[in-house]
Amino acid sequence: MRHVSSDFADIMDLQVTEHGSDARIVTVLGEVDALTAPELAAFLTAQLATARVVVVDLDGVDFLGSAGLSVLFEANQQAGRQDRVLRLVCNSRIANRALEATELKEHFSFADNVPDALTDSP
Amino acid sequence: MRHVSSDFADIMDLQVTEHGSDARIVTVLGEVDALTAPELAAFLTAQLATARVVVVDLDGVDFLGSAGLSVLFEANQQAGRQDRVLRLVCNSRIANRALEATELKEHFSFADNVPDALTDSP
Amino acid sequence: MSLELRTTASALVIPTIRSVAADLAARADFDLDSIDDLRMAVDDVCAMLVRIAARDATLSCSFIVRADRIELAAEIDADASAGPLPTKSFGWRVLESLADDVSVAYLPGVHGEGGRVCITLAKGAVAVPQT
Amino acid sequence: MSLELRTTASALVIPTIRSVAADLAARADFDLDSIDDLRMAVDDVCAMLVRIAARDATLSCSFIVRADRIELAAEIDADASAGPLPTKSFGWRVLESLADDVSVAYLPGVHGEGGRVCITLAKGAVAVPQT
Ligand SMILES: Nc1ncnc2c1ncn2[C@@H]1O[C@H](COP(=O)(O)OP(=O)(O)O)[C@@H](O)[C@H]1O
Ligand SMILES: Nc1ncnc2c1ncn2[C@@H]1O[C@H](COP(=O)(O)OP(=O)(O)O)[C@@H](O)[C@H]1O
Repeated sequence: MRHVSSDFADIMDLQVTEHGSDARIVTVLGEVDALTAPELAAFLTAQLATARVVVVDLDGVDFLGSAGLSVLFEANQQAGRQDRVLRLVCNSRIANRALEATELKEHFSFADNVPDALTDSP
Repeated sequence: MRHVSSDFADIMDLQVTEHGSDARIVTVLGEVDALTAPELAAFLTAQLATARVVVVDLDGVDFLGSAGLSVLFEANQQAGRQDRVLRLVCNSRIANRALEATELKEHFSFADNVPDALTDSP
Repeated sequence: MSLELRTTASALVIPTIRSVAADLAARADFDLDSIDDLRMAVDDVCAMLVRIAARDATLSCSFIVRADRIELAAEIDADASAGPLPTKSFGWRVLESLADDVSVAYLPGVHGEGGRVCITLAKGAVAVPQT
Repeated sequence: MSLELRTTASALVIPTIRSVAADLAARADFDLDSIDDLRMAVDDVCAMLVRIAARDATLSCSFIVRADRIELAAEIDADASAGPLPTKSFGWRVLESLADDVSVAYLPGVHGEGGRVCITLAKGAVAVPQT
């Protein structure tokens, strides 16, 4: 687990789990804002470079601001360009509202939970 | 249940349950501060006027400031003077810390839970 | 009810500012979606202003809590190298989708040549259903 | 890191101010007891100042977040009828048991005859075990 923090900062945790040779589950915990979004961007880019399916589990997200939405949006576009699958699991009310209120939801593919996200692979 | 609130305010809920003819359980929920403490004071005074044993359940308290501590302290003194029993149930970390940090804890009598508070009656 | 927050212009204080916004909205009985939207909008505004801040600038956020809405005016002294705010950016679009009546004003600079940049917005207490 | 809050002097804003204090302390990695103590101390300070406030006064709370402690200076223009703060009261004793280095200063009034009253306190990030 990597823990992004400083002496005075909000906190985001990123965890990655491998599932077979070509799938990764990225679990995002905490607050995704201008401070922590760059770390998420670098992390997702790295996973998309090595895995065919990347599941991003947002269930533990407490804040998702425009910096974080932008990172997810770009990762999704990168996945499309590189013939990868990016799938969101998003039962966090806050993350859901962020995607809905900004009308970004339609751009993403979703699964109800992580097992579904992995078995649904096309 | 009485719900103390205004258009822009913090919120305290007070509930009272009768237990036999001479015991009352007062459940305090939410924030007890300068805004809401007077309501708690009036409530406790009224219960102590009619019941011999008053159990104050603080488990649902989210904030307990000096105004609230003062009300509890005075109610406890009133109980002593009038030969009543005031007993606190206090498993809320925040309420516990308030009583401990101010060294007021030793002035009160406590029970682990409401049933104990009622059966322990001297 | 009015509340002004003046802070060091740093991304490190934004979490606290957005918490204040959410706290005000919750206590003013905003619905959950509107609280979230305001929190995100305030985050976005502060991040945009901190990014263009002059050295040692102070970020000022003035909230006014009205019966059915909260208004924010956020201001900063901009760095001389900062251009106008990117109102076609991803972040600005997000802001416009979250808040009502978003606007930006450029005022003559009090300190330095970057001028003073002010973003104002309003947010109603009840979320409009998404179409 | 510094943060100043300027608000309408009303008991209605105190919940928001104490939330800011707790938020700052939590993000500065204070332990849970110290966060609680600071929240209570700030509540107490604000309540005492609001009680003596002149009509239409502004309550100002300046927080400074240091590596291992948070300092607060809270100020208000007092009403002409207000006497000195009751430093022997229950509330003041509570304050002294919760915070370190509590002090009060009376400054010449800028507006009105009540003068300006300032309470300062500090709170360390780690709670001292109760004896
Ligand atoms: N509310 C929104 N906020 C930000 N981007 C959005 C929003 N809704 C949709 N988008 C998407 O953002 C993408 C980027 O838009 P584009 O016009 O290509 O670039 P830019 O936003 O940088 O001008 C578009 O594909 C658009 O669908
Ligand atoms: N930290 C504290 N804050 C407030 N009151 C306390 C504290 N610790 C103990 N007390 C109790 O407050 C009670 C009131 O004190 P007293 O000297 O009679 O009145 P006053 O506080 O109004 O001067 C005392 O019984 C004392 O034990």
